[in-house]
Amino acid sequence: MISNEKTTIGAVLSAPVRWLAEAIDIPMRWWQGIAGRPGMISFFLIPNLLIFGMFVLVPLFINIVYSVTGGTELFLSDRSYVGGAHFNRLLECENHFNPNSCREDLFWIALWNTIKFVFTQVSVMIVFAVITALILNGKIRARAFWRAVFFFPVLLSPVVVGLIWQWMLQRQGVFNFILFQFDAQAINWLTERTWAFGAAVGVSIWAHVGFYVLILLAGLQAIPRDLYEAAEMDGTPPARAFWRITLPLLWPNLLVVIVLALIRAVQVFDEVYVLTGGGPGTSNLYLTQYIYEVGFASILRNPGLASAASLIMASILVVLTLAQLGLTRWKDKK
Amino acid sequence: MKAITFLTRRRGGDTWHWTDVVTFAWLGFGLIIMFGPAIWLVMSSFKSPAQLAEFPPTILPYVSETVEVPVKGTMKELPLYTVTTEGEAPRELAEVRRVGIIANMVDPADPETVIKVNINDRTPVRRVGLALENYAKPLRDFNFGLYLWNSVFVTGVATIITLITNSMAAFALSKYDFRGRNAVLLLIVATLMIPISVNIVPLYSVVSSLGLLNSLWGVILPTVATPTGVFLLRQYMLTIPDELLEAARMDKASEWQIYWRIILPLTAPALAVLAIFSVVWRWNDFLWPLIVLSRKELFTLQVGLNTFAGELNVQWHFILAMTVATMIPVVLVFVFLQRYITAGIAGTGLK
Amino acid sequence: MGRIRLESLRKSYGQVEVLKDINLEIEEGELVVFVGPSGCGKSTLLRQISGLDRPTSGNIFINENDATNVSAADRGLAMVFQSYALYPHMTVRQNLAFGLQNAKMPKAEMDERISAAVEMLEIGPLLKRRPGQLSGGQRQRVAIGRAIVRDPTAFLLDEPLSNLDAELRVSMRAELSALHARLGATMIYVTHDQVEAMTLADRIVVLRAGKIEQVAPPITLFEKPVNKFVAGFIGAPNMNFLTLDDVQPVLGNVGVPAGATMTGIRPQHLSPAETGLDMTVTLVEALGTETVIHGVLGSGATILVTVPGHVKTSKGEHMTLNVDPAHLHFFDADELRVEAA
Amino acid sequence: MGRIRLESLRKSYGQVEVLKDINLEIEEGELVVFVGPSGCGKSTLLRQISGLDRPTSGNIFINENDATNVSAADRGLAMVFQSYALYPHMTVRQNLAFGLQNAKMPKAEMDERISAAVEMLEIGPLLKRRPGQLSGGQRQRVAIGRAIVRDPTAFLLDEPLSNLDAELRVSMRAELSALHARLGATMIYVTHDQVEAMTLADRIVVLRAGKIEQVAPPITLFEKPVNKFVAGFIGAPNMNFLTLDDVQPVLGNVGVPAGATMTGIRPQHLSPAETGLDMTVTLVEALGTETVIHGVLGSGATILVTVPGHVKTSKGEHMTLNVDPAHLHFFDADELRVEAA
Amino acid sequence: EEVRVMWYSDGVEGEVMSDLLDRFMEKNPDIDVILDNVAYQVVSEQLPIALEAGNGPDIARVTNLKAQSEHWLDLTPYVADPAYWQENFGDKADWMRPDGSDAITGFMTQLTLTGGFANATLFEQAGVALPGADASWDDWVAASAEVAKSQGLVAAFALDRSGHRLSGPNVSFGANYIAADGTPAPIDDGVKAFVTKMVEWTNGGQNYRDVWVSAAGSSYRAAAEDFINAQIPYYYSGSWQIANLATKIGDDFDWVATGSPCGSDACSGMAGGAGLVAVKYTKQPEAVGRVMDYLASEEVVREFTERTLFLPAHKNVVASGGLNFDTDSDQVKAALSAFVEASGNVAPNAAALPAWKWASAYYGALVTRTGQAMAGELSLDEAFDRMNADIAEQVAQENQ
Ligand SMILES: Nc1ncnc2c1ncn2[C@@H]1O[C@H](COP(=O)(O)OP(=O)(O)OP(=O)(O)O)[C@@H](O)[C@H]1O
Ligand SMILES: Nc1ncnc2c1ncn2[C@@H]1O[C@H](COP(=O)(O)OP(=O)(O)OP(=O)(O)O)[C@@H](O)[C@H]1O
Ligand SMILES: [Mg+2]
Ligand SMILES: [Mg+2]
Repeated sequence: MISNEKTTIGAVLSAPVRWLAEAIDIPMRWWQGIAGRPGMISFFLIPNLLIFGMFVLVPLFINIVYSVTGGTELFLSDRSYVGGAHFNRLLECENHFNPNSCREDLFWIALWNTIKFVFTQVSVMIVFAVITALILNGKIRARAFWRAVFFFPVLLSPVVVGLIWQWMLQRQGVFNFILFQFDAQAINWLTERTWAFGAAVGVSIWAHVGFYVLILLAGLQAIPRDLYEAAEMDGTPPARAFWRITLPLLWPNLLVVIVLALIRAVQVFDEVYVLTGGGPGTSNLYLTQYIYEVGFASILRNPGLASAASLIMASILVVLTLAQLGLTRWKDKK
Repeated sequence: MKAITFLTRRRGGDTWHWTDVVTFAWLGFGLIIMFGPAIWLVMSSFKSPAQLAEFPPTILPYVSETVEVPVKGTMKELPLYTVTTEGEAPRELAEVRRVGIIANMVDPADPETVIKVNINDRTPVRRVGLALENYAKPLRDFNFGLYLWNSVFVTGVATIITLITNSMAAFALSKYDFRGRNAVLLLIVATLMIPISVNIVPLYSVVSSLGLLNSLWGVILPTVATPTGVFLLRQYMLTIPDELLEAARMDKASEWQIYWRIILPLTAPALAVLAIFSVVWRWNDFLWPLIVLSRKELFTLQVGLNTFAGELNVQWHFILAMTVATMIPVVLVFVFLQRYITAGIAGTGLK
Repeated sequence: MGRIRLESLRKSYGQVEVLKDINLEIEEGELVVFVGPSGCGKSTLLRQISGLDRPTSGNIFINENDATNVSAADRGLAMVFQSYALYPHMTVRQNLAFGLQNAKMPKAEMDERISAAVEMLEIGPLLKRRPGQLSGGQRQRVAIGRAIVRDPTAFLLDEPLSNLDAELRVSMRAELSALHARLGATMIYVTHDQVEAMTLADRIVVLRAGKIEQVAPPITLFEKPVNKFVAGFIGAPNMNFLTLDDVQPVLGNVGVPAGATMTGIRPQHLSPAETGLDMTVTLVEALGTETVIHGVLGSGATILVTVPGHVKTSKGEHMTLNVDPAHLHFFDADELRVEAA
Repeated sequence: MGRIRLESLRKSYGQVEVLKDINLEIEEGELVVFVGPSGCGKSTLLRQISGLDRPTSGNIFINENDATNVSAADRGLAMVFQSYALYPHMTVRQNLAFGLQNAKMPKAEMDERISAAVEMLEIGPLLKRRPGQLSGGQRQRVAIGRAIVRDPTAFLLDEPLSNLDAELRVSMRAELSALHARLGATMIYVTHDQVEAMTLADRIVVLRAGKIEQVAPPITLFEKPVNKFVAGFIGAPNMNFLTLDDVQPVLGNVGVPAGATMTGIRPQHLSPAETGLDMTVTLVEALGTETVIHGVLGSGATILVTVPGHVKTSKGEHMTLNVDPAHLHFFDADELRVEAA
Repeated sequence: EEVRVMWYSDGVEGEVMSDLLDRFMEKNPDIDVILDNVAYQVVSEQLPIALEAGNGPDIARVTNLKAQSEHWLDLTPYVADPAYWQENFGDKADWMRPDGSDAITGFMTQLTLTGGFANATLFEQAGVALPGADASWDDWVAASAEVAKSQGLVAAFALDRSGHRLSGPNVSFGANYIAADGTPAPIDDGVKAFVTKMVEWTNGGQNYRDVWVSAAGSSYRAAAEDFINAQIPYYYSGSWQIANLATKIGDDFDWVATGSPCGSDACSGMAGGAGLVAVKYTKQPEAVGRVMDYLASEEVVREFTERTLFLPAHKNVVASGGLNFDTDSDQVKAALSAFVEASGNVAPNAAALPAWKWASAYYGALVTRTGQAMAGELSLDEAFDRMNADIAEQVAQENQ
């Protein structure tokens, strides 16, 4: 429960804000009187949608235009129409399951790598995040400290994350040092395919899980306590209380976590790039790196191709998310 | 030990419930894996460039011990080494110079006699010490105050706008039924999918045509409409009982007041989460400000910090030090805001 | 505001038709009590009137203006929710003040109103607490307080006293009654408590399964229930329903009206006597001031008798009961009331 | 399980001391009712017994074992929450089944238990609904159902019938009573309803402000309340408290015990008579079977009278009341009972 | 007037530059030169976008000079003495202007040359003699392998993961990237020879796997840290590492710059460097001209070179010699002169590359595919095919 002391500090700090909000209420009431509730709906939506439209939708639209035009020019008018050429180039394959048979072999390698990465990373991370959130939500002392512990990596920039873990995983890093203490064979974490993939998954979980833990923590707080009390009276073992009470009631927030985790996993890039550079070989080459290299890093940029690739990637995501949301709706209906 | 008893408390009173074991194991694991690197980071930020490059790395920062020894009449600072040659007790000698694999060393007590030592027989004498220069130099040369202000401005304004616009939109999308609601929602979620890096070029042209290049607003505005925030808040608001809104309507509250007096306070945990995220994101934002801001008086800390990354060389010692320094404000913000992620209360007003 | 008229109001939740063709007129300043079995639609009806829900069909007139589509806030009613719906993040004081602040009431008047309500509800020491820190009854009182501070022209009260102890309930009832008298506000009151219904109501509306069974002043309802349902529902313990055969011994000189197939006798109207119905006692409940005796007649029909004071009898004993024929109710095959000839 | 013993139990929420030194022993199979004013600590006491809360000090023994630190799940009790605490995401059926599934009960037995409970609670048509789609009373019935399907050895019921209509309440009360008899389970029952308390309880515990005032069987409580508070709290309407002077006219041949400063007379024990107290009627409440008459004595003291049936009197009329001296209660200056000589 | 200079730093050159500009502003109070220190990433990734949009600073320090040459300003009308520029910077002017133009767009702030470094102490400890001046790649790898073996090191040598680094040796083995018409030539035997060797060395454990194998695409990876830690006895990188090695190695071991080992045809390294160019979109070209004149003046170039330990690109500064590098380390001085000397060995095919528009495309393909071949994902033949295909796609795209 929020303590009184904090309320007073908050009250002092928020006094001007409150005054402002009260002042806003006067025109708002007037507006509500004229426009009714539908008018208020648009009022609440418009600021966000304006900014959103300007800085998300318009660029998205430009992006679509990019994907069907060629050249390195920035202005749409300078770009020549190439139709589906970029898409053809990306999709041209003898066998879509064998990247080597594709014209853009790297795109397909990246695509399959991404799919593999997403499934591994998202599933492991969500389990990890849920467990951590449950534990942090439990009766533990120094809760703020523990939250900070798990949230800390989120504060780091991807470059630093990559750097730290490179240090730990490199040939003579801490991990091998520990293995050495146990007389075990050193492992080339970053130069052997399986290990490097595991490392990439692990590091990206490390870097992001705090983010999801926090969302889940907030979600857990929204579950009325008395339900747990009822469950306890019903003799519910903790595990079952989790499956039958916590999970269903956490669902709206868990959905946020799943969708965001999915999206971010598909967009995996920075820290893995710093950590492994996409290697060994191409085993950690993911779509965003591919797009980044095509669109930016290579000196002869090809924004059109990058846009086409990103649109393909986005459509995969949209399908995945729609499936997710469909699932929820079905659940809601039930 | 005190700290341990403080940090530990068990579920079943004096007995160990299995959940206690899991909890402790998990927290311990978290402490090492999640937090261990933080310690390394802080320690490393105090290491000299040479020590940073060193294999195998040490946890603590060290500096080499030196002594003042008269060499050919003048006093010189010489590095100290521990020398262990076979059959002799280890001794501390100062190295005058090294030629190939042989080092010419002297006993500081007897600087006249030169002793030749194989370099494999000596190890430097080091003590824990901080390379404060890593911090001092950038803070001195680098317009830290200005960058800090720019960062604070960008972060603060962007966070406030994000919280307000996103919560308003989330309110509309969660508590009203209207036609097109699902379409808007879908659009928002769908646009989450486009990777930022791809949208950057088009976004650049939009911002450029709005004349927002080299303006902090050009950094702020494109980031505040995050679909993430809307989605996060909306899902959280779904868990607030509608009956409270109804009560407020009976109390003659306007829709704005329902938003402001009922929804916002009850969404506090999610708002706190979003505020933390927004602060962390905006504070650490790098790619986008880098593009919009090319004038140093507008640089944010992250952009400024990045100037230590050259083409061929990255000056990690400065980057690490400045990473630690720039992290402090966000850590404080986190510590301040995380307390709002407590005790959800929405349900307790109902029978 | 004041006059409320409901015209063929219907409300369905999906397949479930909860309100079926409700027609009702409530006069300005009247105190109407809704009673009916659990789940019969009382709260739903209240929600339609309040404007929180829109009826599936039918109209609501307030002061002869069609208010069917007017929003809740604009109808200017105050409501006590069955589930309280207190603002969990506000203190008790803030909960009470919220509605007044919305009306931009001057601080002084606000304070005055709040302290009046607080005194009436005996929640003075709780003002700084939040709902989560209150007991059930305290929450309910805050919910009432939130409605009354606003001095609205009409109140909608959904079982406002259900979680209060008898003593408090009596005093609250009196306070509400006084409030009603003072403000002249229309009040619609849902309760399960017979005493509340009988003492407070100008008229009682008896609902069953989404339909109105009878609307009448309390005593009329008690003395002339239009059908077996209302007869059974009003009065505690329930009326005894017996076949004409069962009551033959006491019918003696009463003319059974034509069409009557069943009689109803309230437990309080039966009293031990020399002659009458012969009952075997099955259970004795001593309530202090009165005793409820459960028994069976020879025919196997169960019967309840309430006698004042503490009666010394016990299971298995026999009692002979008589009834004043004036207190006999008759019902026909359709369970409708038939007036005694 | 069965025997429950509370030893100097205390509970504070921060500064607020809610329970103060509670000592109580409950026998196996006993049905104990907790009554007391709103906010006196009934629910809190129940929570301590259930194990959902830990007392600030003191011990709880269950079957002579110290259970103070045993978790709620391990105490094996069933509870009906005042706030219901139904699982909002489960259907009614799932709500009922949840506890049984926890116990890994075979499906057949589970179905059987659920249908028994469903029948008793009359919630058959609601099984597929979620709590959000139920009326207040229906929710409460589901909450009861959730407790009873489990056949626990002890029940904790926090105002389980408060939102039910009179008819249902009577039948539910009978069902609970039957259940108690059948299972022999200990029951702790919180209620505000006098009738419930009187009819159900083996013993009633009267709480005031976190302290136990009296523990006694209902009739004892009614007839020999240990102090003015208990006397006033038990019985509806409240007992009339009058000074000795006020009741002088009816004291006639009764010896006033030494130390007594005040008498108490229940409204039901006053009856119109030729001689006695002279009262001016201020309000008449007709409840159908009985009439409550409010009045003032010459001294200005207010007084309540309950008379059976429908009495024709009205405001301003005078009545003369008498009382059987056996029904007079005496209290001393400390408000403690003084036995009539 | 305000002149904006976008500048990135690998070491101390930002500070030196800032000093020099301060002096300029003292003398020219009417011009306010602002040095915007940025990350290299800004120059490599963000600047191109800005340039495409017609934005940008007035002056920028850039490495990708040729491909973006259409955006550079022709300074000829704005500099005091175009002849001075032609004279001293003329030989590199083609690196930063469109083919066939004779514009003055800027000058090289520094020259770099790829080349090797050997850990002399390790060699000494292993009792292996340092290969001589015209030792071949095979000699160096063999000698280093011996050292590595005797000292228990992880690998014999490392070569930065970069197409630019790979190209010197390629040319040494006879590679020619440029077809007669100036478009990219197909991968030839010279490239194949050295790439094949590299792949073999990688599989054989001589080449340090972690650099090439543990990255994908055209990512850049350097092995300097491993060399600094005496993990590899031989390291092929470039002149820009000198200052870095000097500070980080300190007194831990002796190291020498070796120039480039020889292939079948030559012993060539690759030249390169960063240029300071004026941007066409500036609003005050006169002021820009004055700033550029100042920075390109002989004494400024000399001071800059001495203080940054860079190789100078100013003809007269090179010719007159006598550079007094700002270091007291003999190793550094020796290394610097080794590179100056090696610059004479740059083969013509290598020398042509910095001024060749398609060089980057070629480098990218080389790195990506060689990396894959080393990781065993592609056979050598497949890798060469893919290189050709990649380059062809780039050319096709450009012609769209
Ligand atoms: N979390 C809390 N913090 C502070 N005081 C509390 C808290 N919970 C309950 N109380 C107080 O403790 C007292 C006892 O509460 P409890 O719920 O036991 O009352 P109760 O007897 O059940 O009343 P009711 O009949 O109204 O339900 C009340 O005065 C209440 O305000
Ligand atoms: N959202 C809903 N969906 C389906 N049925 C509903 C919904 N809400 C209420 N009902 C049903 O409508 C009927 C009337 O409910 P209402 O709450 O009006 O009853 P009530 O008369 O207030 O009962 P109580 O005295 O128990 O509070 C009930 O049978 C209930 O189950
Ligand atoms: Mg209801
Ligand atoms: Mg309670």
